[in-house]
Amino acid sequence: MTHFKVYREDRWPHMFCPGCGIGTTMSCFQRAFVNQGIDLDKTAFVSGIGCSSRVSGYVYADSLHTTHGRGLAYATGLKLANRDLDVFVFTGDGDLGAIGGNHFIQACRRNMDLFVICVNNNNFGMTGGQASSTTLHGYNTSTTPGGNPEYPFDLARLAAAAGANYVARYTSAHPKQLIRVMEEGMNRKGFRFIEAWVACPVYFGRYNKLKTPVEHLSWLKENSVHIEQMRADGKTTEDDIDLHVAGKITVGVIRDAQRKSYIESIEGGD
Amino acid sequence: MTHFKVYREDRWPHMFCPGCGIGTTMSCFQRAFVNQGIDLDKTAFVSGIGCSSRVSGYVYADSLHTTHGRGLAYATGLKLANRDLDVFVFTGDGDLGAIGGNHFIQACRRNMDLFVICVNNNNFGMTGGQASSTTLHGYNTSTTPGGNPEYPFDLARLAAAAGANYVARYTSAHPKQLIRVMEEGMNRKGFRFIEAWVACPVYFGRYNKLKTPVEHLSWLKENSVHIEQMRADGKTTEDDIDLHVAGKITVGVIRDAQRKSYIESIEGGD
Amino acid sequence: MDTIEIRLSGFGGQGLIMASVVLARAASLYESKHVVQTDDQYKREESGLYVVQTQTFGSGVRGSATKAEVKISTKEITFPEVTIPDVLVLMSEASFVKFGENVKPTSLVIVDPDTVKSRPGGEYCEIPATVMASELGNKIAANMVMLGAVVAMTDVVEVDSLKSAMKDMLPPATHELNSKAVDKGFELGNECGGRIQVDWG
Amino acid sequence: MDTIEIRLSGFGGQGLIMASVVLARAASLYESKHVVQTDDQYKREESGLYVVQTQTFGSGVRGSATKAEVKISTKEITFPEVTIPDVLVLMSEASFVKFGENVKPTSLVIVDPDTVKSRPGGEYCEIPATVMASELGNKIAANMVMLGAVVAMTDVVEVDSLKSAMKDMLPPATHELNSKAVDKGFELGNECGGRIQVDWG
Amino acid sequence: MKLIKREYCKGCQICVWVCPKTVYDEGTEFSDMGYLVPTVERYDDCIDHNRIKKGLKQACELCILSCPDQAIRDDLYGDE
Amino acid sequence: MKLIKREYCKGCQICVWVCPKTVYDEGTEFSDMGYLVPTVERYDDCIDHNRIKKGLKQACELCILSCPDQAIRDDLYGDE
Amino acid sequence: MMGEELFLQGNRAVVEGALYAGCNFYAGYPICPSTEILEIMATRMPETGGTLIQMEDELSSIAAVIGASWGGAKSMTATSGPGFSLMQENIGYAVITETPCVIVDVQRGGPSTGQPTLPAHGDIMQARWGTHGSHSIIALAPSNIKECYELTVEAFNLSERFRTPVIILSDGELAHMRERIKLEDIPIVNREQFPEGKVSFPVDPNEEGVSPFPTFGRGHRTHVTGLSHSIVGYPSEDTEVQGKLIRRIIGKIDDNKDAICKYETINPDAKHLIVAYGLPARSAKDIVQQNEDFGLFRPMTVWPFPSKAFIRATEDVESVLVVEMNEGQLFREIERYAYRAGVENVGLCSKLDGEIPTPQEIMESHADMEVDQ
Amino acid sequence: MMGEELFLQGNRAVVEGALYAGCNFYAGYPICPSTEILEIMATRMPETGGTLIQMEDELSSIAAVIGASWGGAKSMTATSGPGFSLMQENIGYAVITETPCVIVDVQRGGPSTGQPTLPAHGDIMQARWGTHGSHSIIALAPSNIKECYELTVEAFNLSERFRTPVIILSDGELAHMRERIKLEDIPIVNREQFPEGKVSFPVDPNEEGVSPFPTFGRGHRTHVTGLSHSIVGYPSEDTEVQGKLIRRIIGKIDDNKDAICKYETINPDAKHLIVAYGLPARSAKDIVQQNEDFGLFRPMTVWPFPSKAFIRATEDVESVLVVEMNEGQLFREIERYAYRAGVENVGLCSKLDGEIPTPQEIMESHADMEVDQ
Ligand SMILES: Cc1ncc(C[n+]2csc(CCOP(=O)(O)OP(=O)(O)O)c2C)c(N)n1
Ligand SMILES: Cc1ncc(C[n+]2csc(CCOP(=O)(O)OP(=O)(O)O)c2C)c(N)n1
Ligand code: SF4
Ligand code: SF4
Ligand code: SF4
Ligand code: SF4
Ligand code: SF4
Ligand code: SF4
Ligand SMILES: [Mg+2]
Ligand SMILES: [Mg+2]
Repeated sequence: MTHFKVYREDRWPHMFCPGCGIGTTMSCFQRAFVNQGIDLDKTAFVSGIGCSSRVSGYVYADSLHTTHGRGLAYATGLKLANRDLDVFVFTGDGDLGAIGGNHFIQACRRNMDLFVICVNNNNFGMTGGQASSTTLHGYNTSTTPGGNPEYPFDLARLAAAAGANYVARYTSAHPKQLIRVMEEGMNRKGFRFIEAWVACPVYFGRYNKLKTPVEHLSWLKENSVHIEQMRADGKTTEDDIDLHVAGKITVGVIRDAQRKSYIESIEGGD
Repeated sequence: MTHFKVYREDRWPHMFCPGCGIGTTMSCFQRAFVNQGIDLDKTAFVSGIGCSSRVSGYVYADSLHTTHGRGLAYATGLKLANRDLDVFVFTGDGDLGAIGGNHFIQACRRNMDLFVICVNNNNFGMTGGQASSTTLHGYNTSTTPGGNPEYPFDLARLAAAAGANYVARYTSAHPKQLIRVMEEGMNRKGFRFIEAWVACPVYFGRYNKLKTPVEHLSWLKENSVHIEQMRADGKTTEDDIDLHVAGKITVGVIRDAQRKSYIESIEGGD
Repeated sequence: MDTIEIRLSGFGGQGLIMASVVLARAASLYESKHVVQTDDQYKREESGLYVVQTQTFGSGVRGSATKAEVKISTKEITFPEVTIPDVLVLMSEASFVKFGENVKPTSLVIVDPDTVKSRPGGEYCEIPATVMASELGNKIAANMVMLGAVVAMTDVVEVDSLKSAMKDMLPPATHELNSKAVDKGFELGNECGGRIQVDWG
Repeated sequence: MDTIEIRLSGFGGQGLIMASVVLARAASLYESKHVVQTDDQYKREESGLYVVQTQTFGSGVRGSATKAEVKISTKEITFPEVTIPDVLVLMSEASFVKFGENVKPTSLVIVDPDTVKSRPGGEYCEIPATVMASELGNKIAANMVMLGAVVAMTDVVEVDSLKSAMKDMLPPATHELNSKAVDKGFELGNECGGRIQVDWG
Repeated sequence: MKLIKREYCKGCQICVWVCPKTVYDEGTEFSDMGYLVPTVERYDDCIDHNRIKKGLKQACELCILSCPDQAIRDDLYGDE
Repeated sequence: MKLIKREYCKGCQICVWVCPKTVYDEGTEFSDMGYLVPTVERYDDCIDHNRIKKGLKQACELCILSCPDQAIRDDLYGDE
Repeated sequence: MMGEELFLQGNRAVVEGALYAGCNFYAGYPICPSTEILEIMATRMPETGGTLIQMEDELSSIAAVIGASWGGAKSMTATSGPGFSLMQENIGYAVITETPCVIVDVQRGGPSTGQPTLPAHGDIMQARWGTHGSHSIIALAPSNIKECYELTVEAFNLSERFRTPVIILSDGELAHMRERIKLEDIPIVNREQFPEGKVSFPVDPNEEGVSPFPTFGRGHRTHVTGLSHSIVGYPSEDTEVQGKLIRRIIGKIDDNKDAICKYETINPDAKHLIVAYGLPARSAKDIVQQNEDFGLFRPMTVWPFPSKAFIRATEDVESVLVVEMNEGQLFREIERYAYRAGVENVGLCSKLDGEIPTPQEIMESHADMEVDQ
Repeated sequence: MMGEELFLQGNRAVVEGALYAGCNFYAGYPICPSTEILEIMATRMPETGGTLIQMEDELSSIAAVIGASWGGAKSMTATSGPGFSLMQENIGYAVITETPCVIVDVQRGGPSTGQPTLPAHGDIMQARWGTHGSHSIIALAPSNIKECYELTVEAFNLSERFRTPVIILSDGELAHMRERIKLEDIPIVNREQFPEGKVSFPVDPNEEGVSPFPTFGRGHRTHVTGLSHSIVGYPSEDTEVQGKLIRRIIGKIDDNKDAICKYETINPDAKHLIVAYGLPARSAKDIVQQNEDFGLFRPMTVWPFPSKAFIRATEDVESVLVVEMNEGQLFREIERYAYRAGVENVGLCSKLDGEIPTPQEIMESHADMEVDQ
């Protein structure tokens, strides 16, 4: 198996809980990475804080595990200082979508040359299962005992509206599709955003009757709709937002554009 | 004239430069406000930091001039602590779209019960004309001497993608339309977002050959396209983003939805 | 002995922090028969034992070694942590590695034989809490078995106090199972040789 | 007099900060003929006058009163700000209100009669800089007219130094206008009675 | 009559530009703040003036709404 | 043969659930970490096993890709 | 509820203290080891008719708390080091706008992400100096669960009385530790309200330097700004205005130390004085209870530091030993008073590893000091 | 360019110093009175082959600066109070990850938005203590334009040598004031690089406590984290690891004061010692140049405070007067050393209004002190 070409086996077993979808995302990522034949010595991994952000510490490459929410800003500096590096960012829905929301939309807007994977488990895993900006309306968490009164972000949609070049979403119940969009993203320029919805059985699952990894995964699978399907059904963009509210997960490639990347812009290419 | 029913005449003339579009936005706002017959004693105004954020200090009502970028967060606390107050937020493209970007999208997502006017002069006026997150691609500012390498946000589009109920945009060359959407917004619930593009002849104008207020206003007028026109031309949402890049300003009502407001959600109404 | 220091250790998910709170709560709120303590600093404490419950917690993620401690005394408790415990409960191999050696000759060491591979050099008791709990219906109640055993071997609180505290803390649906677990542990503890004597006056 | 303190004041947009920098730069970089100063602290200063230029700026927005100051000396300048100026230039009514009274009997006060309504109690000169500049083609050059006048009335720097410094600072397209403005100011200044004497040794 | 309050006007000339009836002229006199204040020259052409004379509500107001300095009012409107 | 590395497996049972050929069983023995490790029971049914035997590239791999703990490998793939 | 005995965790005791004090608005963002405060509030706030909102970060949490205070609420947030750092800018806003609010910093090992699960007292100086600009602050440090409750009530009271943010300095150990407390009656202070009706400004500050609070929505039409402002509330660029404002907001705290400062002294006549706060003070107490040669000075108010009481406590002592779970932060403050008071032997027992100094370790530090002499 | 004479603004001199030191990455966000640094950099960076990015705020500016440093750049940002407050969390990250970088704080009146157009020295303590957790820091305070240039070079040098963020404490007056400077040759220090090739960790710290820097992209496969970490770089929850790490990062600064601290002394034998830094030191100089009874101790390095030199400077002095444009921040640090050194009369001349204390004002404060005795 190719896992430990990419990951630090001296740190195994990793810290993630049984059935945690971060681990599945890691399996998919290493496969995409290896398939694309990227040189680990020419990459750097950056992350914020959260369970999902711990991935950087397991990759056998230069890696910067930064502060909560700021991963993209660190990554921006790193990438610009050494443009030969392929910079990958691992982040979570809290890290990216709550505290880090501004850096997220700004990096999308700049079309910064980064490859970003957001592991979206619909809650803050690391701190024990509080609501995040992607916790679905009405769902339970340790801070929304009466059900979440807020509406979730559609992170992928937001990335697209902010200007990211490549945006795709799948779940950890779709490992092959995840690998496919990861690889596709690796072949694009500018800001590439992969949103992976995953199981956090220990917290999100526990509060929402999806206690076992398998229950959680099944829920993810059953609630996913492909974007082409949505389009075929005549749903418009604005409906998407509300579908999300209803608990549906639009999967697929949300945006695939050719806007100049930040580095292309500053290097004055055309 | 009704201006000084709403504004503090003891502070006139105000601090804004000759021809500054913030002043025009204020004229329009007072008109909408007076037309709607809102009681000043039942309102509060909140703002961040920037020229546009100084408006709060001119309104003859309780007003909180806070820190750069945080106006919406302060307003959230204020509104929740006294739900009888109509809370209005004046902000700028830098205050809301640069440093305050996260609070902006989160307040939209929550559909927080706030009425927000963003005076977008495409730069940081207060600090002397630096690029902001809405400075158009290729345009000049004091920090982009070679032309802005970044792409701008379409703030209204972003608000819509994040979940705001009511979103409209006009320019200070459209005073009547501005008044109309302000009044419409006052009759909606949840997060109401009015983006007003305005002249900052002293800085944005100076750097971009729009030195006089009139040149700047003409530019705004000429570059505006109504959203219905865009739709009639078969432009999709994703094209909008790129149109924006090309320097076109989509004006009109961008979103008018009926999602439950935050307070409706927590008060458990239906 | 006017103070007893108890350390429960194992891995996350075994409910040892919960167990320590139940025990501490029992001692703190349900043992009012004991001498009333007054002194200048704490003059508002009117009754009962002095109790401090503490814990270390690993990073938010499950699986890491946990430690939960209870100090019970007839005197004001100043330094709140347990340094060398009078009673040490070991419920995972990792906890053995970390805490197993940190005892004094008089310490009572209790091992769950099915979750701990190694064995202490000195004297110890085996309480098969996990297996017993499984037999009672759910291994999650192993913590209560252990508590029952600790109480049997120390008299630190009454079994009734323990149960009352348990009922305060856990959902009603689990009361029966946990009560049984406590009783079972009490029984096992009584069968065990090792004993430690507290003196609540 | 081995030190001269000059204050230019008016409203934003008149280019007074720019003018103060031009004057200061002229004194600092183009007046090398003067005594070389050395002392322990600044021993690396090899030539020229000591010059400090300072300013207050209002909030980013135009229209508020501005003040720009230059201190020129043959000795190291410690305290950098002007307290009571030797030369005070007033170019707006607001600046008059704010700074007009803060002078000493020996101070040279220069007023632009078209932009300042009030008049100082003591002696003063009128230099119609704004009107003169308009006549020369653009009232924006009023600041250079004023500088010319100041130089004429103080000998603080050579007119050539002033022009060199001006050319360093301003776009080439404006050099001719500004040169003329300096000359005009110099002429007007010379016509004026008030004079102050510096002694650069 | 349209009145421009000299103490508030900053001479931006927006009123001159925006008026569909060229009611305003650029002006020739500087205010105390140093701004060139426009003058009301062709008030008879003013749309609102004519409407009010006819008992109609004002409908144009472009100058009043566009003025960034709240410097223009019309004493005919009576809403002072 | 599909191998489950006991030291890495956390007994989440995803492999059991995800395999279209029910190759795995839930297991009966707890690992040292206290997890129930699944067992490979019907390896002959494994899609990839059969493909590799036929000289084809593996095509399913759902278990390997889904395992959150990088605990499964197949020694037949030879990419160890 | 009065008189009731509860067995509570430190974080829970803080919540109960806040609710007792009248806290009806909470905004926060989860962070270990403060998270339970948010989680418990999420249940308790709706129960008590207040409002809780989980914000997107700590910047917005403190902002919402301040906004709510202007809406008339008694408001609070809790966080730990990284979040406390993020709050600093807006804590300064609360200072200059004189907004009552309470901030709980449950300290953990730092700097940066550091040791989220270990206690530390590394934010003592940050509490005092973390925001930019000249200012003063009130910060309280509980040593036990009872004080987690009582000092939270006190924090609200001080905050209301002095119109200023008040900080509670807890830590990861105290936050999770449990003890019994008995809920006692504590008088509650509410901010003085601006006179009713539309009053024209200014209303003069009282003799403590505090002006009545013009709660929004009552027709006062107040303008509040973080810019320097005159007594009318309008921004001003005048240097005199700035000097006066800053002197007053510093003075209302530093000149009222007698009213603000709480501390405990044991064995006042002892030869050796130990200074400790928070949990280490319990280890120190262990020593002084057993050995009359040692006395304890325990500031519960760490900012402003109870200097007068401390100087009194140093009379005739031979040595002062400061015990801290940091590199010696309050030590620096204490040192200057101790030297000024003429004590020549001032030592430090510093623990930086996330453990509470034991009585033994304190005694060892003391021994080292005497050797040093 | 060496030997050239330029007439520069303080902010411009900082830029030129940075470029001379090799700065090739700048990230920032505009804020008065630091904005010119960003604006000038926007022109100068492309000219010199470096990269400039205007970030969305100060949180991301400092983050990008630290990220760039790991990419091998010499990186810098500049800000003022409100932005400096926002940077605090991530400055702590630079401290614990030992990342070289330079932060310029052009101080203005505070707290909060305060007086954006007036100078102040209200962030002196914040520079030292603004981030949470136990740590140490280096901060330099220039007094003139020449030092704006030279101390910026020095800041980069110290930052590279000690792998630590270094802060320059300028202010709104110094930032905009202009003086002539002559560009002198100053030796440049570059961080020691991690041995080439894939080296297995750990590489021991040198005698100053600093390890070589494993720049990203050179095959070292380093993991960098703001969590407590062992010498291998991996996160650790071990208390011993935490204690060791923190003692080392504090020690490498506090134990190397001799190598770090710069200061100036005038009239060492005077009876009265004035301590001042930044612009007020120029007023003090005015006094000491004219009156031999007065001496000056001027720390250019305010953190770590040059305590040894200061204590030497207090020998035989009758009084120490600290002059500050704040409420007496460095005063607190100085007081403890002064008292310890046996000086009994320690006074403060504090200006809080945005004006620079004049020589007259300093003399008045001195006179007040003597009355107080
Ligand atoms: C400034 C700051 N605030 C809060 C925290 C505490 N914290 C750590 S991780 C986390 C949430 C992480 O959520 P997410 O990014 O979704 O990661 P997950 O653990 O769910 O994978 C929080 C709030 C922190 N470390 N820093
Ligand atoms: C934390 C912080 N950073 C930076 C600033 C400086 N600052 C004040 S206003 C402003 C930009 C305002 O831009 P915008 O909101 O567009 O307002 P405008 O002046 O253009 O109306 C900035 C960067 C500040 N006050 N606080
Ligand atoms: S808490 Fe949730 S996200 Fe974190 S490791 Fe466990 S399952 Fe995964
Ligand atoms: S700087 Fe621009 S935005 Fe600010 S007042 Fe002047 S014109 Fe208006
Ligand atoms: S109301 Fe209309 S027509 Fe009349 S003056 Fe104003 S802009 Fe002109
Ligand atoms: S629009 Fe208003 S401010 Fe501008 S010139 Fe006309 S009256 Fe004056
Ligand atoms: S490869 Fe596919 S068929 Fe084979 S064991 Fe894995 S999941 Fe089952
Ligand atoms: S999926 Fe992996 S970790 Fe889960 S049970 Fe199977 S082998 Fe074990
Ligand atoms: Mg998450
Ligand atoms: Mg703007």
